[in-house]
Amino acid sequence: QDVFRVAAVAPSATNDLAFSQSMYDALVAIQMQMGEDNFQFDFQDGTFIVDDAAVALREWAASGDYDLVIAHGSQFGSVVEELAGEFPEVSFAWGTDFNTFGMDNVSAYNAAADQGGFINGAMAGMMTRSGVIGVVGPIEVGDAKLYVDGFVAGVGAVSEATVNVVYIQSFSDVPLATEAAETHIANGADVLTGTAQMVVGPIAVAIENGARWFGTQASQAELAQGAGVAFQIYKWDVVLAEIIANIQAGDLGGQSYELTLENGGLVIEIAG
Amino acid sequence: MNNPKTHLLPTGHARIESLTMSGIVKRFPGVLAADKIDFNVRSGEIHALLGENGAGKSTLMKMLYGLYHPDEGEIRINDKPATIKSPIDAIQRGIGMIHQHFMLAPSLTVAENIALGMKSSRGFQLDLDVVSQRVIELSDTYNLKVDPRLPIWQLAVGEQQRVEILRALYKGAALLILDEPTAVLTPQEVAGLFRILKQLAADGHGLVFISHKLHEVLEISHRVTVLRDGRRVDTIPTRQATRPKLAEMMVGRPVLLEYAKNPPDPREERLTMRDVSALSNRGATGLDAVSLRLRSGEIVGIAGVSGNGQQELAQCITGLRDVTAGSVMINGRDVTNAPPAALHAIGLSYIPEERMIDGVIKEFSVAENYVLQDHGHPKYTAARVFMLFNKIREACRRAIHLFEIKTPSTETLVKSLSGGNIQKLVLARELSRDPGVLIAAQPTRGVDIGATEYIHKQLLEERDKGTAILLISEDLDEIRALSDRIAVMYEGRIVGEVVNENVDIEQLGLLMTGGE
Amino acid sequence: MNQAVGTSLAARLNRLVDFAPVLVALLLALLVSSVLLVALNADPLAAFGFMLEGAVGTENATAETLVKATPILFVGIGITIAFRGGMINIGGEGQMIAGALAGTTIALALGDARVPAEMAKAPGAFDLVIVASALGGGFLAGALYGGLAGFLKAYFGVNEILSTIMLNQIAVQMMNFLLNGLLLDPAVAGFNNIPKTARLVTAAQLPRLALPLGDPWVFARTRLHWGLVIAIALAVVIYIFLWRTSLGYRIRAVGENERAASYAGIHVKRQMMLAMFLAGGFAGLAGVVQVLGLQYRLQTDGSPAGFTAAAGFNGIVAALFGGLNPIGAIPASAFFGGLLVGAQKMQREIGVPASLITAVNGLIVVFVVSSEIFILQRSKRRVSLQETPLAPARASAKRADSPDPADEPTAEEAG
Amino acid sequence: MDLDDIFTASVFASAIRLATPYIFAALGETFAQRSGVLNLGVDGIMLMGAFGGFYAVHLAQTAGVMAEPLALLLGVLVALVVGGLMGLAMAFVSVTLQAKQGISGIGVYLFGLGLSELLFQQWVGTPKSVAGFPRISFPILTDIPILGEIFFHHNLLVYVAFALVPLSAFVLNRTTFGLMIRAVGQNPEAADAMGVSVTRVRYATTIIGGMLAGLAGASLSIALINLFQQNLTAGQGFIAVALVYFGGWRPLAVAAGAMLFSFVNALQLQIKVIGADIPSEFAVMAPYVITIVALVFATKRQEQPTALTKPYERGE
Ligand SMILES: Nc1ncnc2c1ncn2[C@@H]1O[C@H](COP(=O)(O)OP(=O)(O)OP(=O)(O)O)[C@@H](O)[C@H]1O
Ligand SMILES: Nc1ncnc2c1ncn2[C@@H]1O[C@H](COP(=O)(O)OP(=O)(O)OP(=O)(O)O)[C@@H](O)[C@H]1O
Ligand SMILES: [Mg+2]
Ligand SMILES: [Mg+2]
Repeated sequence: QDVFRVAAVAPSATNDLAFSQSMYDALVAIQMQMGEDNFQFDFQDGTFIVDDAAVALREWAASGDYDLVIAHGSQFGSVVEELAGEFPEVSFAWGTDFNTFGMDNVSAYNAAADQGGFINGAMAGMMTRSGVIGVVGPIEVGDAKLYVDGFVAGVGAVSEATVNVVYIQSFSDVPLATEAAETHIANGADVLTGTAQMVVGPIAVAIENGARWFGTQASQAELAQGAGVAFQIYKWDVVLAEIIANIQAGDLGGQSYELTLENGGLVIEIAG
Repeated sequence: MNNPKTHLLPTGHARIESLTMSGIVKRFPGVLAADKIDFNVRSGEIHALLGENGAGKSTLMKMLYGLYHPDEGEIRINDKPATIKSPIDAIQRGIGMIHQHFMLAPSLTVAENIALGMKSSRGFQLDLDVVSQRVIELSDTYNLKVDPRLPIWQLAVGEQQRVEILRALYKGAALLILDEPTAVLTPQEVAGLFRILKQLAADGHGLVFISHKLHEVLEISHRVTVLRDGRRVDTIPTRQATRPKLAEMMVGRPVLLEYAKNPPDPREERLTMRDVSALSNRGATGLDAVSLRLRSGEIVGIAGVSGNGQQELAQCITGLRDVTAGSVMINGRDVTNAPPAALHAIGLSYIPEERMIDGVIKEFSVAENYVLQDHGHPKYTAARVFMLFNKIREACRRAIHLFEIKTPSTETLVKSLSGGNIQKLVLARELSRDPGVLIAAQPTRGVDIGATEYIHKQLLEERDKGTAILLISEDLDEIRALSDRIAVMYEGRIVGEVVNENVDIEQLGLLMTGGE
Repeated sequence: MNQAVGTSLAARLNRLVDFAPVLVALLLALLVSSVLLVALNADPLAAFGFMLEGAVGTENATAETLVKATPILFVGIGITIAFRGGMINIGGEGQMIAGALAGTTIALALGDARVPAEMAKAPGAFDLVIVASALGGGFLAGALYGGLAGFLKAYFGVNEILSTIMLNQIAVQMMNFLLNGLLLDPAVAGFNNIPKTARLVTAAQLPRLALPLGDPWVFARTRLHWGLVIAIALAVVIYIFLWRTSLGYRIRAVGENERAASYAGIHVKRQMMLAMFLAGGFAGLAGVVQVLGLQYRLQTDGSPAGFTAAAGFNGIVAALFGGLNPIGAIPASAFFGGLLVGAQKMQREIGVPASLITAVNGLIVVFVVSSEIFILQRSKRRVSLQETPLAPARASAKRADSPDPADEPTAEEAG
Repeated sequence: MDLDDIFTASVFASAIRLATPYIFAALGETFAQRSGVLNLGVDGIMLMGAFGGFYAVHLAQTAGVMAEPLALLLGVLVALVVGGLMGLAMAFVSVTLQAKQGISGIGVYLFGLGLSELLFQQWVGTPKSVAGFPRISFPILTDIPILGEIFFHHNLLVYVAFALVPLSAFVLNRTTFGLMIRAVGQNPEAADAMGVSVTRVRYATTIIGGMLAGLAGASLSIALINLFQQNLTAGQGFIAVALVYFGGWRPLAVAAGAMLFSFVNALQLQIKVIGADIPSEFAVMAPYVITIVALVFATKRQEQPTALTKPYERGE
């Protein structure tokens, strides 16, 4: 009976090389650590529709089968707030956010994406020859904005290079992201970075034009062969381990957690 | 086959010595359109097919052309059983058809419509210049004038009919079916067409000729088959036929073929047009400074070849086309460019020429169409909002009885009525609105003699009640039978006006074709 | 008469059989989907069992199906009006967003104005003024947004398919802009949160819906809300509007035949705009009801579907499935809602990727819509066998010498 | 900010690239719609074509069994075949089974969206790039200042797309097949009565539409972006449908619409890159707004296929 059971929703696919994959990888990592006999998880991906996620979360919460229900995506906050009130005996975790709504059964988690962003930015600033760096972002919120802001600060700390930032207002529009990257290149950029699952396009552009690429959220080293320099990787397993330990100790939540370079939740992977 | 050459017609088609339909049955939802019909046509023969609206003439012929398939019965060509699955089969067997409801694509040009489905002399590439050239030759030969470069939507109905005929002639056929080809032609054009048909018959073609005009049938055909309510009444040689006899066979009772007309008693002026001009669909001058007066209790006939501004005239009066200069007055009020609704309100009724497009909504029921203008009228609505369908149906049912409209019910969709019955419905609706002024455009086009008689009587009655009626028609017989005064239109102008009593047909014909 | 009973029963059975093609189509779609499932090492039977269970298997499942169906129904009603008026409205998504933006703004503003702070979270503090104003505002905003497409079509000839597709994108960007600025929840401003408004006070929320059919009441512990009732009631209203009022008549007339409508004195442009106005209004209602009844705040992930759950598109499917009849749209949206919710359950239970679900849904839509022809053919055949031919009017017409009715062919003879 | 910084040669080049998939897909849709079939499933077909093309190239290149150009040709073929098959399915459903086109198209879209992603996940896994169609350098031409960058430094599929524009116009307006298409879309009864098989013509155009949509997808996955990801097209198929209306069903005008839309898009990216201080939301909105506004002021010559979305059945 001592199996720890987790259920999680995430907005995009488990292999998006970005946000959803980072959580999926973390759960797999925890399972490796704890063993399949002690840890099992259900994962519903592609729930970019908040109401679909709400149905799943409610069902899991109501079933009483799960020790922890994770809503991976800051759009799920309202749903978590409501369910946590309705099912006080179930433990919830959600992010990226700090808000636990003052409830004892909610954990919130966040990533200090600006930290890795700063480091990436500093490397980029030192690396650029043309003195122009391009950033392709989704919408100007959340860890995307944190990362970009950190990145810009990092560049500024080491160089006079210009950083051009474009938010394309979408997490998933690959063609537009691609063309945004092309536009950066046409305007002289020789280093690119970006965040969200549409960065696969900009990565391809970097490869094709011999530019360097900095990534975040998950490792894109394989895709960015040759162009990739460094990737900030989210290790949600660091905070998950903590949350799980607390739950096993009888503490259902009430805290917020943050991935940082310091606690090992953020890792900079340097491409080989 | 002994000598195939003797079987070839001048057009290159193999002769159809005989075509026989036997025991043909065709059902439509709620209608038995063909009930064990036997019919045959031979090479060299013009076989007329007569019957009231909805008798099943078009249906029978569409089965020959592969558009419909008989539920029962057999078709034999040259004594061999033939199944005709589609028009492609029909065309390959040398059967051609001029369709009652034109089979033309509006945005395509005349030449394109004619070239459609034919092999091009340039392979996959169109040879429209070649087609156009040939069309011009044909139209000169047969005196059927059309401009091959114009798109169909810019043509008047009469011109479209010419295109249909030209196309059939262009393609040629061993057996040619003509479904009401003369409904919108001028007398001159009819005469021209008849010359062609006689020539075709003499050459060994077989022809089926459908018309509601008995004198045409008597003039051109060799045999006549009369249908009534989906059954064949009889087939007789034309020389044994007379107009009253045919009429009686069709309708099942004697029909009045001449009307007694009361002397005119015109009263106050109801419609006044002063120098009205308007553009045509083509953007050219459609109406050119037309002036016209119409008084209560009289019928003024507008004669003219289709496409000379009649349609524009009607539309300018009824608010459906912008008047660019001049004024229109109804009952002394200036209604130039007034919206149709305002015109309805002061007692204008309109029987439009293109009834299937303008006059009815095919997907609506008979009852719904009956209140097309009056659907918001207090007598049919509660608080002007909720339509009282019981009242509407009741009124509609009365009209159906009064006007002898053939329809299974008030709820039947208008699209499944025959053309003549749709026209009766439009007439019933327009007259029910008790109009002070009635514009009747081609009110009996394509309508059978029984219904024509009925419509004519209604129009005369309406006139005697004091309605001012403007009758626009290309049928000179109709104009002559009903009008008190006749105005002739040519190229957007009224080129002459005569009082009906002392009219000279020759002179009218001359005016219509622009001669002085 | 005994026989009459027999025939009516037969007729009824016959009509039931009409739906057989739909079932066959469903089965075929599931069969094809099974191939995909088997390829993914999943047990198709179990999978579809879960699908059914997820749609209607439990009280909560049924409630979720209805919750899902609610915005689809609202949009579907609107699409029905638009289609009947001859307008193809692909703009449900954008109109939903417009409605939600306006409705949420009103609900928030009135919530602040009318509800004292200490009462804001009190349960049962339903305030009709707030809710009605928010719904009205949502309707109006959606209507104006839809009406814009109608206006562009009527007066500038801009095709409505083009304009509505474009307006969808514009609405999303508008939403992103407003939610990240003017409407941003003050409590999270500066925290880089997902763009969202503050949460509605309880008084501004649509109450949950439960049926007094047991203890506890049925649906008491589900997310079902009064939006469903409003939608169904409005479906009936719009049915009456379209087929029983003169205004509805005018809209339909323009939709079927513009030329005949203008001949009849109907102001064609005005009806076009009205049809789009109403269509947009209903989509707007769908949007605001999602906020007031379900999400209690408006938020965006940058894409339209994140908020609308694609109800703006699914409403088109529901409207067409419903035979462009608002009443028909009710079961159609329930079916579609069940399909979407059930598919999610299937994904959860057997752990197949979400993409499979999307593909299966597509298959079901295609198969079911393809089955209609078989229904149509059956009903045609029935009509041609049952009805008596030719006009009754003829026999009773006042012509003295009309043919003997017995002369007319009858169905018996014919068949 | 200087206008020279905004209207750079690269913006024009960028617009041409962006327009490429729209042109393919919208031309295909123009054929289908001209014959009376509204295919709302374009986006799904694009995705299937994108995946099919990508996967073929990916396999060929990882196995290394083929010369580079052959592998790319194979990718194009696969995209055409996959798109054609999806078009065939759409034709069967909407022509033979007479299903309502609005719904069946959405069904086809969902199917393509789901299946392309599913196959990608099962067969490929995470995004991988392929060596796609390279940019062509023409002797002399490419080196012409400005013009060279705008027109003579694109990959092959870009040129194919633009070449298809006049070709499509020619087929529609100057060939017997085109005449049949136009007639069938306007008045299927008439076409039928003239011995033109409405069914065959509609099948042909819907399949052509599918093939071009497949190619549109491939132009993304093996020429412009060179990888595949779930929902790669991000709704471009729907915009393509809208562009058909923009162009009033005339290939040249449809392509002009695609260019306008893409140009504004390229422009907004450039303006953001060089740091203009307008909210991103409004920048991203601009192409949509301007497309509508352009249509308001454009003179509209339309070739509306009146039988669009109406299944044809003889009036029996
Ligand atoms: N394809 C997608 N569709 C819908 N929502 C998405 C998609 N990708 C990411 N999101 C969600 O959008 C939200 C944006 O919020 P935010 O940027 O604060 O956090 P995030 O999720 O970490 O963002 P990111 O996806 O850039 O990492 C996220 O919660 C994320 O779940
Ligand atoms: N496609 C159809 N569907 C249903 N009913 C039809 C169809 N075509 C014809 N009918 C019906 O069959 C009957 C015969 O119609 P048909 O068109 O053959 O008459 P017609 O003799 O040509 O009349 P008209 O002189 O008006 O042209 C009519 O009652 C008509 O309503
Ligand atoms: Mg007829
Ligand atoms: Mg007739």
